[in-house]
Amino acid sequence: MTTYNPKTVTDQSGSHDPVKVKVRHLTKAYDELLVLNDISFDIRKGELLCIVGPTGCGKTTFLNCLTGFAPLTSGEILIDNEPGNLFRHNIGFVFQEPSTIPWLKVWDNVAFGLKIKKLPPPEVISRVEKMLDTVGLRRFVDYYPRELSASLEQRVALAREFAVKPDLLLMDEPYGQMDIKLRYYLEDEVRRIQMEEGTTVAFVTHNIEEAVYLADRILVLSQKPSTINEEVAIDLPRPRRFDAPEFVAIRNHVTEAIKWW
Amino acid sequence: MDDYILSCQDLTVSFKDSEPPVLRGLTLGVRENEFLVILGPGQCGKTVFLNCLAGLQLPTEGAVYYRHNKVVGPGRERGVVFQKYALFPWQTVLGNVAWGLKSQGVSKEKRRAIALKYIQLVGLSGFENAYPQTLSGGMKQRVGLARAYATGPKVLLMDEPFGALDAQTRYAMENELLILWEKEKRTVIFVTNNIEEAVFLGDRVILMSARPGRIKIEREILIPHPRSYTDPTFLALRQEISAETDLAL
Amino acid sequence: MSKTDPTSEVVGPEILSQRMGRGSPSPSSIELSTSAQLAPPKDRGGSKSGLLYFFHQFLRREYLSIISLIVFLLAWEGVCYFKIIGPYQLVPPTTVLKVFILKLTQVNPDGAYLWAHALSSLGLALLGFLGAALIGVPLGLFMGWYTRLNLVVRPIFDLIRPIPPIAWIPLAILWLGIGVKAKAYIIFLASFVPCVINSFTGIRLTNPILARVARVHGASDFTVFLKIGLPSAIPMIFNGLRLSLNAAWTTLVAAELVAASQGLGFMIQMGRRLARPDIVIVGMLTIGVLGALLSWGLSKAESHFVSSRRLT
Amino acid sequence: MNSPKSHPLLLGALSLSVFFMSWIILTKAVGTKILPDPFQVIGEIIRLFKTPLSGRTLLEHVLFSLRRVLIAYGLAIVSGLPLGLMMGWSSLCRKIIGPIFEIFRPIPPIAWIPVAILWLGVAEGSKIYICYVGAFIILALNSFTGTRYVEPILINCARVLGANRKRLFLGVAVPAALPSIFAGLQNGMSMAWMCVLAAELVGGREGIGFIIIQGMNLDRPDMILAGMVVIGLLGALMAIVLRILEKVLCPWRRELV
Repeated sequence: MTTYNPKTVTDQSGSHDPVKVKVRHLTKAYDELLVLNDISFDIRKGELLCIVGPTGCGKTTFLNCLTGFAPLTSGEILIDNEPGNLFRHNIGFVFQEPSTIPWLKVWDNVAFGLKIKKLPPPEVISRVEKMLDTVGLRRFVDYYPRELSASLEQRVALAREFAVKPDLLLMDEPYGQMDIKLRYYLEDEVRRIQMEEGTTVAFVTHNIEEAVYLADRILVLSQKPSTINEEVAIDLPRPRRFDAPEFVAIRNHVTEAIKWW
Repeated sequence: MDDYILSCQDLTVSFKDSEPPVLRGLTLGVRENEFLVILGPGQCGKTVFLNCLAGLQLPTEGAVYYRHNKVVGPGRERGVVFQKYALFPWQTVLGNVAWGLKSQGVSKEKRRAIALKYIQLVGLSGFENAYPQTLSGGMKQRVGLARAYATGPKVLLMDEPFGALDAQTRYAMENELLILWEKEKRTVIFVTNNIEEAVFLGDRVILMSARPGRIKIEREILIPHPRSYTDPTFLALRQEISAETDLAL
Repeated sequence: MSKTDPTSEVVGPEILSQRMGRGSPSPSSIELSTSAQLAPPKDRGGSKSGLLYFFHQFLRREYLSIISLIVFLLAWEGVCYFKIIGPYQLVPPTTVLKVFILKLTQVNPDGAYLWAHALSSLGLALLGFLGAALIGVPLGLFMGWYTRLNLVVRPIFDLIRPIPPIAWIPLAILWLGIGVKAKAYIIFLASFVPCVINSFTGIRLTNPILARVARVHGASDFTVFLKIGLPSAIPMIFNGLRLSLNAAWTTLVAAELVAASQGLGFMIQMGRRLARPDIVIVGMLTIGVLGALLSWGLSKAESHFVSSRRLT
Repeated sequence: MNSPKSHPLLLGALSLSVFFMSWIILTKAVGTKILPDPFQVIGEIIRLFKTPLSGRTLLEHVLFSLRRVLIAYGLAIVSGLPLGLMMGWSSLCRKIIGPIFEIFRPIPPIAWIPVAILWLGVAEGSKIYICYVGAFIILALNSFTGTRYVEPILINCARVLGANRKRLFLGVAVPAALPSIFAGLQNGMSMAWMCVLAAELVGGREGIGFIIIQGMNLDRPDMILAGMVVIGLLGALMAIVLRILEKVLCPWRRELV
């Protein structure tokens, strides 16, 4: 088996890639509990960054800080070199929990973000229709989310976030409830949308195989209070094969880096 | 069907006459101390099948046999671990684990001793007097395992026990389940929709198809324990089974 | 073994049937679980003797309810017929029916037709109820959404809440006389409290994730309130309205008992004074039926508003 | 909802003082004959404590009302809870008792007052009966829904663990229904409390309801308000007692909010 020698990532400033998100000395504590401890890193424009770490290490907290749902204790997060502002930045967020809106049918759920952004109706219709085909929800437009299975429901949430064509897409364990085959398909789909639209993606996951398959770079967080254990740049060619020795080597390496049991 | 501990013959279940049956003509035997995994997409009738084996659901046609006896209801020789934990919220961990023993008329001290033994075995010592809703998902399912083990069943039926846990907790629980199983050998029938989990755990994997539910393929898994998720044989087998599933799971 | 799979097969028939829905358990599924052992499957004739089986089937039949009702009415009739309870205390159902029909066209002994009493009561109850709903629901919603408002209004609200609305009757009569105003005021008070509390709880139960879904796309706080908070609260709002309507109806009867010159409460009070149990019972049953009709109407309105398929 | 923490206690105190201030100002505007100010109300409560009204002090009136409520409540618990549990558990009971129950359910308990007086006279009997009807219906209904809608998976689980039908009922259905039963106990208590008031308003020579109706007859709003304040305090007190009782009897719900 090939052993993997991690390259040290020194390129903090991002000399040629403009930076989308700049995180500096981010610290977040809930009362006495320190969750994130002085974290600094960049997310480059058009990059797909996976964030992995042990259970309860504050991955979700990080995303919540990024959107401003949770106020920072100290440090700063800049999006496009200014403090994050949900009214100005076009952000998409796929939540881990079921996040479809129970009183709207599938079609209206997918259109929800577009309508909030007050896009012209013809544009809303065309984008929703396109998204429905992309995630394979065409047959279910007239269903309410609670009539669907968990994995279908999550696809509705995905479609809703993809539809707004965000510059910054945050995904919190989006495929946790799905099985391999569907996950493969949706992983490829995220990748495709990211390439087409030049979206910057921050992808939080527990699944290391998924992280290695998707990421341009993996950020490994440590146990609470979290710091960055390691940054792993992945330059395997695509489409990646999960049984290729290099792939398996990186996967094992990241698993070791998390070392949580 | 002689050497099978639990078997079913032409099992068919339909709820409404107008719809195709949920299960059609399932015939299957489980050997003693075997770890059998039943793999299938959502809504393929796995849970209904497990309920039939448990005796909670009576088949429309066909029958389930424990050794040579027809199953007509739940029985002490078959324990169940439920997907949604199904712990009694008004009982402590100890009370939950000892619950089934009380029905068997075991004396109070003995109940306590047995329950404590299994609580310790699943690594929950110190939480005996906690109420379930204060525990995390993984811990709840440990209680579920201990409770099923405590009544001393010969066959353990597990209905997607780790389905609601996150990936890392699931890996840990899978490992612990195998350790427990090595220590206290039982026949296990484990239902899941996760291919990786199926290949990791099972001696034999049965893939079901949906509507009507029936057996699609069957694979013996001969990789020795402890298995590695990244072993090439493991990945190949996973891919092979994945290729057989035609639906989004 | 590349992971790029064809997409044609991806969509599966994965709709959950109602039976396995993730909402609250439907009654039928419980029936299945609590008495599944008793419900024999189609081909299990051999395991239970035929007679037992039929006896069981007989017991499961719905007509049991009808038999039970008939027995109840017969017993009532019998108790009166054999004078176990005297005619000045209880009249048999047949008499109740007779008096009911008579009262539709006759003003004696209490001075108005039955339907006039009913209309006057209904009008008053609805007036107070609608007033309470129009003010109470928005107040509850805003209190739930804007924490500051809650902090200000809550103490006053909690101060007044433990006083049963009926206790206001004397004060209201003293202030506003025995006319419509006093009663409308009391009914308003009675139905106001459940409206506020339920709307408040309803909007507090808004799933924070859904609020975030809207906020992440740049929705203002008020937009989130309108698009997420309000729809989330609707089931609870209707719950509150149902309780309000009940309270309005109960309080109205109480107010009419204490002081009134018309209305169903007045009618049964007159019946009592004149020692006419027939009038009292007809009045009571009318009150019951109208109350049930009102809640039924509200449920209809609710199902018009909230799709039953929505679940939660 | 993430607004910076403004001092909740301060705001509450502020709003309460504004409330009492406006009450006093209102009194100044309309005169004490119509709306007495808070001090007068307190004074009236003290006066009623010392000076008997129709032969009884305030405390005795309170005890009268309390006695009626507690007797009726006790009877309702003894009869309503078992009935509800039986209806929830056995479909046979449900089918036989259900329809009769449905006839009486929509009739507000207060509408029973005239009939109760016809049957049992204006004395204690009729008042206790009315409170009983009010509490009974709520208790029966809540214990019914509690047992009827037990999560099926818990029942299945208990069956797998070898529970017989008796243990299914006592060991699963009843504890699972306890939260609902406690909600019923709370609502039933406030209903009984309201009913005793109504009964005392309509007829009677003792009890708190009598005090406030007497206040109306004597044109003494301060007396009415004094009665209302006492009623409010008692109602709140009983709710607290029940809540403590629930915490003691359902320890597993303590950790919940």
